[in-house]
Amino acid sequence: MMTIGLTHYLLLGGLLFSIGMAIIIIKRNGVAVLMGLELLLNAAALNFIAFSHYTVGDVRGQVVAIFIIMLAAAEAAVALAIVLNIFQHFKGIEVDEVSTLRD
Amino acid sequence: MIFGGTMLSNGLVFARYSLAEWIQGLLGDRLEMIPEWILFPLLMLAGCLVIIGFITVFALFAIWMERKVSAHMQCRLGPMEVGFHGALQTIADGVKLLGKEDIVPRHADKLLHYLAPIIVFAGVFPLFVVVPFSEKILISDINLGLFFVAAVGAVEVVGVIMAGWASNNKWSLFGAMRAATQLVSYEIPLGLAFLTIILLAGSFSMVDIIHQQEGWLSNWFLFHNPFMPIIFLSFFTASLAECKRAPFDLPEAESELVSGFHTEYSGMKFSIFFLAEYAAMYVVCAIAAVMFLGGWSTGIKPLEAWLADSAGNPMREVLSNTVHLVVIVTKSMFLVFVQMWLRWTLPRIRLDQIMHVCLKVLLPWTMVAMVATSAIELCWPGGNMVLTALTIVIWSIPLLWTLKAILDMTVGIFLKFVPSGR
Amino acid sequence: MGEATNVTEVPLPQGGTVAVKPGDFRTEEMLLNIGPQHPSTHGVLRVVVRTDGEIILDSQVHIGYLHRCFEKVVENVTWTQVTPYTDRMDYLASMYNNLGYSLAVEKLGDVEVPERASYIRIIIGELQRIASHLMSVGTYGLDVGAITAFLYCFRDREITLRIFEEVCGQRLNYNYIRPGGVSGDLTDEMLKKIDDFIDYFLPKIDEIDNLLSMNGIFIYRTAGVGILPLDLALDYGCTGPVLRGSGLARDLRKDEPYGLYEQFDFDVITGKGEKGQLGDCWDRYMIRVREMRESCKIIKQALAKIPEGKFIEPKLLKNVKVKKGESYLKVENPRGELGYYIVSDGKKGPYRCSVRAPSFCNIAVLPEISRGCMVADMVVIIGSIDIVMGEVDR
Amino acid sequence: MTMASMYFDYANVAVFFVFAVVFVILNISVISVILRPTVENDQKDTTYECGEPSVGSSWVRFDMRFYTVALVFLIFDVEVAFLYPWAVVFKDLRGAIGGSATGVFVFLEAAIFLLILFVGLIYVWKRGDLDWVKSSSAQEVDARQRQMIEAKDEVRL
Amino acid sequence: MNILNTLSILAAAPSEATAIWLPVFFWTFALVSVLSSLAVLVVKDIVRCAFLIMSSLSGLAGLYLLLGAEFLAFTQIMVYVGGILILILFGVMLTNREPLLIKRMKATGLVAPGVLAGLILFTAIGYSVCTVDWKVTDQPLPADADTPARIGNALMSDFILPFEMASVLLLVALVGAAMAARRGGAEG
Amino acid sequence: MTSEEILKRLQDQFGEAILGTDDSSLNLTVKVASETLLEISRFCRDDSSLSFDLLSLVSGVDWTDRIESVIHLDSTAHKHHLVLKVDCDHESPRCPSVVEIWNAADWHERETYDMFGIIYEGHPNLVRILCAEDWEGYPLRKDYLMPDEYHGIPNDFQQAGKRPQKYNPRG
Repeated sequence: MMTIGLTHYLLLGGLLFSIGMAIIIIKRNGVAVLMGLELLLNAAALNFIAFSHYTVGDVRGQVVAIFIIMLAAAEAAVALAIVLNIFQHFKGIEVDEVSTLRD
Repeated sequence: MIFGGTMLSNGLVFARYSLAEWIQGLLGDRLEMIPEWILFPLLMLAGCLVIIGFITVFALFAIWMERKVSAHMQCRLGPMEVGFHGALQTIADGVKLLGKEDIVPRHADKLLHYLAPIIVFAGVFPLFVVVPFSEKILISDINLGLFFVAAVGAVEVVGVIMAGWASNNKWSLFGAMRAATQLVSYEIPLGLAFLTIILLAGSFSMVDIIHQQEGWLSNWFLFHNPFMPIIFLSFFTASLAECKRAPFDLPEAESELVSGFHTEYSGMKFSIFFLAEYAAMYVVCAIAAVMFLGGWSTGIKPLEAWLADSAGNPMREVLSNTVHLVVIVTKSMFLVFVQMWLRWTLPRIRLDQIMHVCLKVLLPWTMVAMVATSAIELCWPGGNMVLTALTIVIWSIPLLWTLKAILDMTVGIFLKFVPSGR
Repeated sequence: MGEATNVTEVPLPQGGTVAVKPGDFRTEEMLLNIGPQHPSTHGVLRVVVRTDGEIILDSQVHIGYLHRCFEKVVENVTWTQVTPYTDRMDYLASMYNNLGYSLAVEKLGDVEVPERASYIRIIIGELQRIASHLMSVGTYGLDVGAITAFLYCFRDREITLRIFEEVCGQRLNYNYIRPGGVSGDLTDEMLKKIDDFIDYFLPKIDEIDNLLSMNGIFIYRTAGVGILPLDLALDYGCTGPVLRGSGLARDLRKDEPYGLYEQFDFDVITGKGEKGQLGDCWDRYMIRVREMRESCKIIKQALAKIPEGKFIEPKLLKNVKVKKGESYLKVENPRGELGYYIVSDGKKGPYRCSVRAPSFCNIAVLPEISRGCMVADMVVIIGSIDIVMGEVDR
Repeated sequence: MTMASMYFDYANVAVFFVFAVVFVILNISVISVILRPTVENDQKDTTYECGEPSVGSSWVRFDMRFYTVALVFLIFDVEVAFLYPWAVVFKDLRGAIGGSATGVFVFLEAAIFLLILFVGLIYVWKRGDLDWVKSSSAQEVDARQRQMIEAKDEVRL
Repeated sequence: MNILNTLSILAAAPSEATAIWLPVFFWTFALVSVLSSLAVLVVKDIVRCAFLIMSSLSGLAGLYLLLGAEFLAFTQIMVYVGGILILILFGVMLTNREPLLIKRMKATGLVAPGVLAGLILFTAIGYSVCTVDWKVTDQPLPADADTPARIGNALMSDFILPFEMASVLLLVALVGAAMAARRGGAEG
Repeated sequence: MTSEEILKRLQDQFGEAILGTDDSSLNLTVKVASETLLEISRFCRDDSSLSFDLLSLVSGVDWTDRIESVIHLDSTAHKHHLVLKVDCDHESPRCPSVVEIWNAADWHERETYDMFGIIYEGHPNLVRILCAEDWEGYPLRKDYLMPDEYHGIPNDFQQAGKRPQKYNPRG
């Protein structure tokens, strides 16, 4: 056990960001890609909060994180609606197939 | 055993403190040898045990009460065999359920099927952390109390969807989808009601909210302004829906969906769902009592003042805690009773109608009432006596009407026993 | 990926494959069994519904789970031995089954029925109608989730069952009305009990109205649901409350009076679409509630003028002589027109006995009126048709 | 409220959470296992479908309306989350007595916020996305029926 | 020593208990979120993926709590677990082509590049995080920090424009998503 | 309308197609040729003086040499009753279906098919309704014998000479 500091949170955020990126690259399903995206946003929010906690001692980072969560919700709503639309048009939500079938 | 004995001997009041004393008495001087980081989780665990004991006792009592209430509403006697008026019937049923075989359908997703009851229970049980019983008898007065309830209460949906999903049964999936839409959409009126209370109290904390309502009965938030009863009704309706109680019991509508999302659950897993439902029932009613009905406040100012004046008077403190415990539990139990009453009176409504009620009735009304309340709070900080009086007058009409109906009914029952000429 | 041509074979967990073609966006049809073991199918009815989410696209009714070859069995027994078998068809209105059969045999065999027996038949028959409607109304409450109304109805039905038990020693399968009369007399004490019951029961109907019929949620659930237009009802041969719910005042007790019904004064209740549309579930339900009042009216009148006399020719209890020929006779059962088509070759028992079971005809219309409803409505519609599987399957 | 005290509160929550999980697992997998029988039966493990073998798979694609409801919920959920901080400071900002300028400003902020979202709700409402069952040709059925009854009456006369 | 006194003392000041338990909680939450998001990479059943993401985000909520952002932690649970997850599940149920319980997502041909990209990204981030000397403040948050109130004050003063814009954005999201979903439905 | 009037109306309209009446029946019973059944039925329904709008029952009677298909009709407006009978061949009974005229005939015809084996030509879905779909034989025919077993369920009663076992609840 050691004292937990800013570096821990930043590394953790970086790790989650990388995993989210990997999910986006690897997964073919549109909904799964969306999940990866949520992870990216959350990793960013974690960094904001960690920074604001350790370097400023303020709640501004938290306010930004709230906006991130709000953005994530709006993004999820719209993205899923688009995914549904894509499904309607291409009878599938595999992202690579969809990109090749653009017309 | 010792724990139980201590608890009984000291009474339910100070249960947790007496436990601490008990540990102290047991260890004496050696107490300091125990590192704090072990001692504290232990103390918290003791709180858990008290609460799980409370939940169990409450569930036993509530189920018995539900049976008796329904039975007497339906001109029956209900359970009569096991114990005094069937008081031990629930225990017998519990033992039976414990011995029931656990059947998991062949094509079910076994892992999720197993996890679902855990999530449902774990989504309800932590809510008891913020449920206050009196100044001293509460696990923890979390700074963000009401928000905590709003957030953790949302977790249960996940378990319900998981249960319906993992069963690989059409009825379960129907139930899960219904549950998801219903629980999810009724969280909005619930959240708006929370907002209004937070707005009035200026705090999330349960204890703060109760302290704001101390004094005379007119201080209760229910009577704050004519819009508050709307908020209360909206909250109560939404809490019925959140507990999946009739007339909002669509997720488990037995005449339509057989048993809804827990169709494929048997034995102990099923009883966990059941336990969680009853625990949630108490939580929402207790929170409603805190939010609108002044929590543990008796509503009589001199009595409150007398009880609060406990300086150098330990017995007064004990008395005060006991009275407050009784008051808040009575308020909550009354609301629980109303829940049961509604369940045994009203038919079930349909899915589209449930959405209609939520999105087109409750949501706009609660929104308007919330904005109005904030405007009133802006104009008359701390409330206005005229408005309070107005509220009491306006809303006592339907209340008196209900009372009259109840009186008619009860008098009617008494008349029944009067031998008639025939 | 082109148009919807690529059908893929997807392995199922239970083995085998299922052909999957990329369906359209929002419609994914699912086949769902409602019944035979379902709380709301009132027996062993099985309805296979094709749904889109919760909305029913189409449904198919499967029956036969309770088939007991009534028509075959009675070809091998004597005329009087048939009545116990009729009991078991519509087990909620056994008296009426006995009555229909007895009337048909009496008509074919030219058997005289004592006047007192006719009165007893009317009293008992109407009491049976009340019992049957109470069951229907109560279980309908159960279908929409109002359990208390169900128990209230059962509490009152219990009294009628006790009366029946006292009259003929049975609570469900009475075998009471026989060709030529009834199997036992009604004593004055029993008549008094029936009278008391009617006095007790009339206010109870208001109680049911208050608790269930006029309940906002109940109306919300049933009004405007499962609308059965009159032409459709006639086309499918629906009768009884189902047909009257669609607005046609057809009641055999008035239209083609049997027994002594022409001497009684009562109203034929029809649906008026008060709460929703004409012919919806609420109308069908309400007909039953209101008919109970009419039945009480009839019983009151019958009790007032029941004559003294014999209740059956004793020799008729053994067997009836029936000449060669055939007859068809229908009576107004609580569920609709119960018809008995009896063919005799002059021997001891029926050569052929065919039954027009009202539930059998009424339930056939279910797919028509449940289209486009939700699964929850399906339950409500089945309940509003009020079927007894013993009668549907015979 | 200090950090330590906050941790103390939430440690309680954590303990409760862990306790709940352990309690359920204990019940399902330990106590009940000791007491309950396990009788293998092939029929018993089948999925319940009213006593008939399942027709088709339980794979079902649900209606779009579920999505719309969840959508409305999510948006309003976020909105409520945004308003919690506002609600808690409202009392402090509105000024001690009467409506101060800041108070009116804060009130209007939230009111506008709510109003904008209310517009969204009304939009979805008016478009009929919140309606579950589109009312079919119910009027038509009614008209047809009344016609039939009138025709009947004529025959009877 | 009276145990009740300890209780109040401990509740008031950072102590040995917090010092010992904090890292435990940190590592637990970190493990939960990292492991479940790693599992999302491996698991093929999309519904399980959704539940895993949920657990990952709940772990993050725990981390927010440890950072003193209690309000944010609950917002996270409320919006993500109670909202976005449900939306995602509905999305899954509306777009599946195969029986869901045997649904196996096919991976793209990009497994190796994906993993590689993730690793490289993490190395880069890790390197930069570890090399920079972050100026850590001595006073993280004032002792009487009432975060929700502070957030409220911030929203009502500095962030007033974003606050209002948020409602507009949510409105646009609601209308847009409803429209997109509706159009898909209508054409189906 | 009385029975005579109905009969007269039908005979006026169809003449030879009305094969006769069945006097042993207490209801007006008209025998018709199977070819003209549909035409007569439609007339019965549509003619305003007859207006048989309610089909009560479709049934069958096995007279060992022939099988009769019997249709009972009701008029809700005029409150009169009519029975139409069609004689069918005993070996391969066939009869036109009246489903297109009265939908009510659907289930009744299926049941009669199930019990007597009368093939109703033109019926949209002529499958067994009460018996299992793989049931053999037509139970209500006079020459029908119960099968000895069905899917492994033995038929105890027909084991020759054996009295039915006394019921013993304890096995």
